[in-house]
Amino acid sequence: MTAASLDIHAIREQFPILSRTVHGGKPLVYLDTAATSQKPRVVIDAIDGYYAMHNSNVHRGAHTISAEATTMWERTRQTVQQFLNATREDEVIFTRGTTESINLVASSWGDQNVAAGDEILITGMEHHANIVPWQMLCQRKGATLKHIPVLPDGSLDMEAVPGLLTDRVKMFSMTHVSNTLGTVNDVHALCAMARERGITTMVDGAQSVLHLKIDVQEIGCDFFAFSAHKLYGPTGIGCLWGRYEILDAMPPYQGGGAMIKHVTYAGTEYEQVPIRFEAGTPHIAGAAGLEAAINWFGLLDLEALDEHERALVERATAGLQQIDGMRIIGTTPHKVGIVSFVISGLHGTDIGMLLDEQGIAIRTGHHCTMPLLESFGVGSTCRASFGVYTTMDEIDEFLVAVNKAVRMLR
Amino acid sequence: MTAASLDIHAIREQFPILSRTVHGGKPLVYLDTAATSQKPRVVIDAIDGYYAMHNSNVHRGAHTISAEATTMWERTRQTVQQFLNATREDEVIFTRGTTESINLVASSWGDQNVAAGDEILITGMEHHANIVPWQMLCQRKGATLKHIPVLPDGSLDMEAVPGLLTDRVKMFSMTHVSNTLGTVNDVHALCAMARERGITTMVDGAQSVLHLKIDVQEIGCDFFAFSAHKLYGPTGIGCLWGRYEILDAMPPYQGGGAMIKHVTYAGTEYEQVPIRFEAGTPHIAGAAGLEAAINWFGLLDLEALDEHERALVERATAGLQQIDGMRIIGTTPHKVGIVSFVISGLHGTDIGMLLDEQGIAIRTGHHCTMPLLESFGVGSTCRASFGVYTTMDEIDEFLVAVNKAVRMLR
Amino acid sequence: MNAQHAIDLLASELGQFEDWEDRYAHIIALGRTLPPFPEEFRKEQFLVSGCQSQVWLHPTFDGTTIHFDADSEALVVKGLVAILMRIYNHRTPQEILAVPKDFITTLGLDTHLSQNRANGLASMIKQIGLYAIAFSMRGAASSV
Amino acid sequence: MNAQHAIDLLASELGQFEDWEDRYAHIIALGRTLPPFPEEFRKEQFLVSGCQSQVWLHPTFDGTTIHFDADSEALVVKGLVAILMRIYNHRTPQEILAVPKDFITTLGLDTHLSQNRANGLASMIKQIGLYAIAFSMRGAASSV
Ligand SMILES: Cc1ncc(COP(=O)(O)O)c(C=O)c1O
Ligand SMILES: Cc1ncc(COP(=O)(O)O)c(C=O)c1O
Repeated sequence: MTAASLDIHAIREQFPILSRTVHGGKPLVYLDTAATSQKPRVVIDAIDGYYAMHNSNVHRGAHTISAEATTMWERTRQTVQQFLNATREDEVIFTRGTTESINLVASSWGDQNVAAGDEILITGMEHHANIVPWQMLCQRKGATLKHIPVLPDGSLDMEAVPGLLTDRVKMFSMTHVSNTLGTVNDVHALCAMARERGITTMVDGAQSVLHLKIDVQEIGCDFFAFSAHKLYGPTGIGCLWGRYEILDAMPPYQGGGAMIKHVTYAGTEYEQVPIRFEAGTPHIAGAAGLEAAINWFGLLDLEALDEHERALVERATAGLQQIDGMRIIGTTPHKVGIVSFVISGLHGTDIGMLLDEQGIAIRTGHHCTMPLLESFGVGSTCRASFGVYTTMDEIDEFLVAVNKAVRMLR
Repeated sequence: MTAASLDIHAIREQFPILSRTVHGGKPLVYLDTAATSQKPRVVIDAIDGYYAMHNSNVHRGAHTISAEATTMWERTRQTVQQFLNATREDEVIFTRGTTESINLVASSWGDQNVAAGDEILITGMEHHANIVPWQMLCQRKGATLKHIPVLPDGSLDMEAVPGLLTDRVKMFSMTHVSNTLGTVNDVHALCAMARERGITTMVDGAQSVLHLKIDVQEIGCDFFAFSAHKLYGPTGIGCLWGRYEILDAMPPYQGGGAMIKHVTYAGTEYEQVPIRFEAGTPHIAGAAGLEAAINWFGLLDLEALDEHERALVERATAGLQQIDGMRIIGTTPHKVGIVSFVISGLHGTDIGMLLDEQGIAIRTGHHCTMPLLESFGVGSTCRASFGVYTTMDEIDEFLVAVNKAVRMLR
Repeated sequence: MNAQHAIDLLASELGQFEDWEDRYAHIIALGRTLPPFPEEFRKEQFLVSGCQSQVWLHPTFDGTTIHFDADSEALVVKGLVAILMRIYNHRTPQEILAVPKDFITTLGLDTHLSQNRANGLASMIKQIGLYAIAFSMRGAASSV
Repeated sequence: MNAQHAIDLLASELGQFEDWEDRYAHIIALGRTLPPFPEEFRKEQFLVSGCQSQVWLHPTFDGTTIHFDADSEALVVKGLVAILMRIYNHRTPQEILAVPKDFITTLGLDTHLSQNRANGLASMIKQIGLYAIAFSMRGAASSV
């Protein structure tokens, strides 16, 4: 029973924002966790505590608070290593988030390893963050971007994969979970197919880290990216994990302080991995918050959470389907707490605005997945997405609100 | 009189970290502001308040808290615009900090505008952040990096400038204030010389924003970069300002969400400036902190601060010069609150450790300016750097502590 | 009726509703009063940029006042467009540029008119202003 | 004397000082007891990487124990190097790898031995461990 192992009421109390109201007293029902998750007190306090008591630049100083900040920074690296079950802590690189992690690989690894005539493979359900950097790489190099088609239920066309994994494919980059559909991809199987053919793989974990247990060794990928802000952590920090040998062979991405061993006007010798990829003063307070977020998240019973999310999705889906002209986009059973829908004849913006007026925050639009939506023949969807704090009651309120909006618009 | 217009005691009370102690009860004397400044309560609270009450992703949602976050984000852009006295708010791009701002220009502008045989000019007192990105660009393009020599007093050899501003120079990037010497460069005059010759200019403002009134129109540069964390603001956020026409002609830097107008597999249409350069979820909480920092800093009397800093530098310099074998690196009168020194026969690391033991945090090392230090024939210096919270008493404690360290080491 | 008068009228019109449903029903109804958008203007260049829901805006200048045609596919947005039209349509460029922006708060439209690209009404107001500047410089009657 | 015994001795030695000055004077004095570093080893490859103050470390393996030569130009760092030598020098690779890291706290050296590239003692401990692993795999007497 989820109620026993996941005390949602107690969890909610840890999130200050969940007690606020909007539009003159309507309690906030936050169903936009896929865009960014809310933050528990312990994460906010970790950031506050860092600034109030330990703030200092890292790596560069011998004084006490600099040593404290550096210790925290490197301890967070270990925390991430354990969170991803990576073998080495120096395989963890701090970035601004998933987007920067993918750009780093597309630029640093891509410029070195991709040439004219090569192919990059992605899936048909990628976020723009996992499309545009590869497109930019392909343009620079004269390479081609291909994608695995998506089936009508929102799952990948697995039968098309072997044919697409040609000799020319140098990189196969795939989302773990679709931010629009909620679909969970079998990244283990996909990476295995690529590995057999000697193809480098990257997994976009932006939407999976907050729902699934992550194990990069088990997945068998070469790169894995995520953002702290989707994992109940702070904005402005995320991670790139990569296999040591691959990272070690990569040239730096940005140049500046910390990432160098020795600088002369004649030339520069770069630092080892991961410092080589962390130019400049990093988001130190972000690491304090990320550490707190991972530790906090680690206390949750992920199985109970999964069960709870499934129940939320089922209830929401069943309720929505009562509405005339309702179309759920993404109906594969293997999905996380995300429900996308369109209602024929009605515009998503209208629904979003009328829900907001009732205190309910959902997202409407293309969710940075234009090509995916095009394959479903729609330009936008309404998306309700759930987190550890989402309750059954909120789903019911959401359904009442959608029905009211539909009545007003028809 | 500084005491009247700058109540340092009242200012100090706003900085929680200044009440802490190190090494068993020794009050922290923080003389490492050039590495990163401490944060006033109002900045910490702005970040806390954002996460606790308004956290949401920006730009993408129609719901209330998303609108609140977006409004704050764009309001911070206006705040930065006013802070820099820029003419347009869309000339302000949010980055991770100075390092990323310079990398963005070196990559996006540089790849487009620099070709084999061209030259990039910098000064001989640059931070690695303003050397390495240009070096990487020169390597990609077959261009050459040149620099203006530094005179023995730590000022630029202005007479060498005209000869170095050849027809081949495409970009002249200069630090406003040296982080190692404290020297303030006449960026207005330098930019004017470059502009006459049609050369694009960039000013690294990392060390100037916390000491001088900034006016990019008056300076006459084309790009200006700074980091929030040196301006009493949060880590992980900074800005690039650029002239609209120049930014408008630049290709994107990173690819991903937000920076696109339309994405298809065939190709992508990019957004206008500045969104084009802000791919992915940005450091939203950082903007809340930066806004608070600029507003807080704006209340200070900069003239009184300048006077106070001069007095601190004078006292520190005079006191240090009493020590046998003392050499101050950077002795031009036109400098901010930074004092670098070496003591003959003694190693900086030893001095740093013995000062730390006495509660005094200075920085020892190359300060990410290896080529500059080489021109002074040293590998590292001890650097004491001051902020709005630094008191005369702290300077005296610092001097006592240096003397004690020297006695112990000789 | 000048712009301020139009705003005052809108304020009392929208202020009469006790609950949000009636208010929105009225906004949606206002959208239905918008004259049909001429199909020949439904071109890429008249799409207000930066809106998630498509908003169309076409200006015609008779040498004195600007006439706008405007439309949106979303009903609430269309109602908000109608509100903007009551404030800005058929006015001289000078009148348009003189409209104080605090009507957004007066009418309780902050959420919708914030710096938010989702419904893009802020972009629409900006675009109206840009047209006003352009026409005030050209002077003579023209369209685009 | 095994490593633990060396640590215990160091703990009481360093623990006897009431104030930090005497403690540091003692650490500096310990540095002066380090045997001179053979100049032929003062090569780039024996510089411990990631230290701001230069720290030199050269190992020689006699088939049973590792003999280290070590040095630093900074006096306090040299004293800390001397402390590490008392713990790690002339031991078998197995003994070296078995030294519990909590001696750092026991000896009150946290600030200096944190993950901090400024004085690089953490890097030195890491490098000592890497040599121990390398020699334990090779077995026979060797140097590098
Ligand atoms: C002059 C100068 N430029 C650039 C930088 C780099 O700034 P950041 O590390 O915040 O990117 C610094 C600070 O370290 C600096 O002092
Ligand atoms: C699947 C997926 N990939 C990538 C991203 C980009 O993450 P971020 O914006 O944090 O860089 C997101 C989130 O927007 C996402 O959902």
